[in-house]
Amino acid sequence: MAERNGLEGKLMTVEQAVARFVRDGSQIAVGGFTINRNPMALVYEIARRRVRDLHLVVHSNGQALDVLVGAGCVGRLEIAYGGNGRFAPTCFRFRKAVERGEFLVEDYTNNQMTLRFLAGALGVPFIPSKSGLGTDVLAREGFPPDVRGRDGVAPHKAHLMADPFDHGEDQVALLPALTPDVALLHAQQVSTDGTVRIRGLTFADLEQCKAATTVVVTCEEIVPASFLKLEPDRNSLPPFLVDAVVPVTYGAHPTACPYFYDYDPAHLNLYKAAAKDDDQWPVYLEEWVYGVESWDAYLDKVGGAQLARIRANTVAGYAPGLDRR
Amino acid sequence: MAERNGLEGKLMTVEQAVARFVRDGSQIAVGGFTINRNPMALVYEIARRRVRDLHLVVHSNGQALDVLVGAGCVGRLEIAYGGNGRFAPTCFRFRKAVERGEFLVEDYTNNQMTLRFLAGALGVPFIPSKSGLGTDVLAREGFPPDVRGRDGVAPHKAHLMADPFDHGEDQVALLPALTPDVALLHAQQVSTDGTVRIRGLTFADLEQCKAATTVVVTCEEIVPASFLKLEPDRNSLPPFLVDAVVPVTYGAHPTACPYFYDYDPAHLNLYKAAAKDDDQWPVYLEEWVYGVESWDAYLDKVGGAQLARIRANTVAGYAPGLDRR
Amino acid sequence: MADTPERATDASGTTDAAPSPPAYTAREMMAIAAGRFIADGDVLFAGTGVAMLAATVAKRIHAPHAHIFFETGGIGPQLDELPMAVADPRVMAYADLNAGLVEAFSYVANRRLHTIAFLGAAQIDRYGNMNSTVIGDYDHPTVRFSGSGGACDAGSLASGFIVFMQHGTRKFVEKLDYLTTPGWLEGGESRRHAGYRRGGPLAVVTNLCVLRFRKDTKAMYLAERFPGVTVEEIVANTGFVLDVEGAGVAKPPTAEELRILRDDVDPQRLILG
Amino acid sequence: MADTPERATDASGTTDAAPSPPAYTAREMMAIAAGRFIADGDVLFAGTGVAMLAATVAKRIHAPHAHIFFETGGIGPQLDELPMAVADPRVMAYADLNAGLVEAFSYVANRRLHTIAFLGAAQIDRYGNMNSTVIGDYDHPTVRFSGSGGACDAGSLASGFIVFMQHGTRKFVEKLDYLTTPGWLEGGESRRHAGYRRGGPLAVVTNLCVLRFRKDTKAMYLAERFPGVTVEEIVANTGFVLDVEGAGVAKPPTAEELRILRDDVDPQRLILG
Repeated sequence: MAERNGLEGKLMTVEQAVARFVRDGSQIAVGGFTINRNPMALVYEIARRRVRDLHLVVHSNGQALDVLVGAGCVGRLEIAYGGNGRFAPTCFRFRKAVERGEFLVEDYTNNQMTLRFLAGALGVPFIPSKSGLGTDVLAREGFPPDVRGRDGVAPHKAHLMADPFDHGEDQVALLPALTPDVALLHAQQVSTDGTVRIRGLTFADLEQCKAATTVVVTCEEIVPASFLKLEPDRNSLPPFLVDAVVPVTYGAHPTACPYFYDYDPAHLNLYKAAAKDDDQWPVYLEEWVYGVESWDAYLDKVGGAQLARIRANTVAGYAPGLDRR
Repeated sequence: MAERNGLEGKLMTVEQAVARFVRDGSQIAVGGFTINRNPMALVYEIARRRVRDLHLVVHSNGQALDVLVGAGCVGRLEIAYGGNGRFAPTCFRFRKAVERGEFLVEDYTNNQMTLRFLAGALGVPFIPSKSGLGTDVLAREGFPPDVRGRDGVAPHKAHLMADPFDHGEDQVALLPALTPDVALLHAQQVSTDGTVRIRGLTFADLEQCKAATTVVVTCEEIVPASFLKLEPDRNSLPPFLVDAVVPVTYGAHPTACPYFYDYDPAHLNLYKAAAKDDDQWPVYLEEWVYGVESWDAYLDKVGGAQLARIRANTVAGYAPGLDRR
Repeated sequence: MADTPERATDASGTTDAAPSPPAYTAREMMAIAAGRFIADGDVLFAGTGVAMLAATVAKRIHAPHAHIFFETGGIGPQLDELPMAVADPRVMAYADLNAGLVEAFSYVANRRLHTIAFLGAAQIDRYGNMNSTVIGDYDHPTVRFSGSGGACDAGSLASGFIVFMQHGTRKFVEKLDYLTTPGWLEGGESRRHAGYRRGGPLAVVTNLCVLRFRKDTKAMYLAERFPGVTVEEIVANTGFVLDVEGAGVAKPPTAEELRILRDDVDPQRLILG
Repeated sequence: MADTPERATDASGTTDAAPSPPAYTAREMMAIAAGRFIADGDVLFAGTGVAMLAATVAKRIHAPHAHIFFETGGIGPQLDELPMAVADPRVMAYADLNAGLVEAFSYVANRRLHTIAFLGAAQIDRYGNMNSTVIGDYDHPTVRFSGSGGACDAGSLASGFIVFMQHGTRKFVEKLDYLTTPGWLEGGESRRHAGYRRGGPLAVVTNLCVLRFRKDTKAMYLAERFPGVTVEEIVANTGFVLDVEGAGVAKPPTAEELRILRDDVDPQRLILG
């Protein structure tokens, strides 16, 4: 098992990855779910570069969504849920921006968004769903007609049809496939030949990466290919789907990266206080995003003791007894 | 982690499992793929019980299919591939039975059958596919009109439609979901609370089990629930999908069970010689199926030395250097 | 109301002559009342908050073979600590298996399983339809909420669902601002005609009472008020005319139910407050 | 013909003045000729048999970044030993990852990947459509084959495919008994009109020659005969009128190609015979 370096041309910094793959107007799928495995180091860099008019496609997203929205990077959003569980039943900057009409929003459900990514991954143009019949989720379009049918926006939100295999009695909604320009992912491990291993819940990350044109992965560590190849059942994505690999320790902070660290309740509460308040929000952005010189500086700001507190028990996957109030 | 015995009411013998769940006319999905992880102990018992008119739904099946066909158990078959790789480019009893018109056959492709199980697992009535447009696979129906639209047979083989999200330019085939009565599976491990762990390739086993009404699992070993719960990422099916658990060592023989044993080339060649020959076939059935008194007797017939030869290297998953000619 | 926990001052709605029942909060009563809808062997689609308490208490008391799972893919976790979100790593620890959303929703929809979901919302109407998307016009909302998440999916696909709500006229409304999660739609057979093969709301558990739905019309009615709560109070807090015919009084939590809830399930009082 | 390996008696079709080229069998020539169609970075959908030899040789010689995967879900295996079937446990050992069919076909269809499939069949027509289902009437076949397996899928979804066939008039036919795997259908633009967005046969490699398809009509033509094979022999073994205009002679295997094929890829001669 030669350790052929298959990362040649893929290994890069956060700055390089964002500069190369994320453009104004790109359609971006964001990995993770609310407070778990959000690709935050990439998100901060996107915000720092003042990328504009992103078209985000997400199921349930929390921290990544809220920072991107709050930094003014988002022009269109297809989404099922914008919240952070008990830290933010509705994401704060997301809520304000929608109420102020700052960008276009199209609502779907978690199952619908996941199936749409699955359709993209399978290479089919749509997929049927039994969710949302008779609800406003299917009846109300959030995107206006003038943006539809181009730039990666489906011409219709959904298409109702009778089941042709059931004498037309059963109703289903066809949902358009998603094929984002870029999928951003934070994973625990990438091997020296570019194989990705995600540990814990995978959410819709695999479908998103298979549906996307480009896949950018940040990871906690690079490990020998021979190590991941000993247990291929546990691996998540093959090298040929991965375009950029960026090692960033704590790259999902303040969200969790199971088996490495828990979410950071102190930071999420600090975030909450700032994001709720229009005056405090620019201060937070300056202090934690724009004004941060390097990832080392970011980790120093979080602090060694706090990183120690949130360190995951490597068997349980989270930090038992962590004060989460 | 209390080892609560969640197998109560589920743990049974092969005889009990088949008697309880497999009936004349049942629609059966068979786990594995050609020469890998076929649920052979269950197949032999189905043959011994002279179950008739089974409606088999399989993607690529080899050994299980051929024994069930050869024992006269099959009345209808939906299939993508009936072969055993280099041991049988076309399965022998399958080939003869089709040429003799002994049962009804409906041809699909591997991707189509897999997507049909996926649709059943997702709870949607059909799924789109881009495979087979303009081919006889979509144009020719194998099942006659009089069996269609009842007893778990779809009213049409497929339904062509224009993509409503693409101004009707793109064509897709809708394929009817499969929801078999029973999924038969051979897995490496089941825990004391009924969780299933499959190692190596999973084929369409997970989709088949999620789509089925009843799931019968044979396994190489029962392991403590606490063991499987230490690495839940590696587990395959939750306890609430499993109806019967039957520990049968070498339960997939002569097909492989990765990390436990390889396929048995000697038996597959012996099988080939018998299955090719109408006179020898009843002799094989009598010797290896009907006349075998117990699983112990079967393993004695295979022989200790041969079982030793095919034992898998527990890291590689197969038996390196095995004479496979 | 449950945010400023209310002590139940009178639990004598039952005629039980046993030692005087322990005091408890409305939130505790909610968790325990909802848990009583769970049957052994049910497969429970859990959210966080009170829903998780209900599921966990029920599993530890009368439904030991119930299975809890999360839409994020955490199937049958041990839940040594309460999750703060459905994506909390605590929903995966020592689980039966860890998967993703495709897998989780295939369990919600699985026709052979009796799946019960626990849901909440900003608004509910008399047919149990719910809104968790916006207040005001959808295109120009005055308040934006999180959106469906998996709520619409669970309402669409599960065998049934149970709703947790704080009782109030702005939450129990005549007309939703946006229909996120399908209940009985326009009542009667309308849910079936829309294309659903099963499911629908079974009960609404509030800080005041348990509401259910009439078999024929599918309209909401008061099934049980909690001890110490009057019918008038419930009616006054409901924004549509509520059918209260035949309403009873809920059995208060037992000492055992409370002990398990407080000591085993939420000792840090992350949700109980 | 490759079952009774034919020694190439004359490899002088090239004007290379290097030491006289080594002897080789038709099957070796097939594997190496097909391997030459593989570009570095291609993602290869492999079957067993000669196809796997072609993929493996190409990867070890001129396409080190090619990735091999199997429809069964074995992605990027090490292939220390040759598999006897696509479900052989050898297709999963020390792999990049092990998955299942849903995943494997999502790679075949993936629009960002250049996926090349290797296929075989019982019959092929002038447009590269193939039959691996029946000989005779579908409802009453005289010969039944295995069926599509993943062949129709790869023919439908991959960026392109390469066919291995033994040359003969019963295999290269005017009309297929059953169209299992779509080639260029009726030629011209018919494949695109049927709903395919990409793909189609790139080449057919036989024991005698390499055949390709005209850009406009999509009809098969003789691209290169193998050294020592005459055009007449090829025409006589083809059941339809074959376009032979401009046919060249294939470059014979190099000593290095043969060494890798024989010593590294199939030392047990499981497939080479």
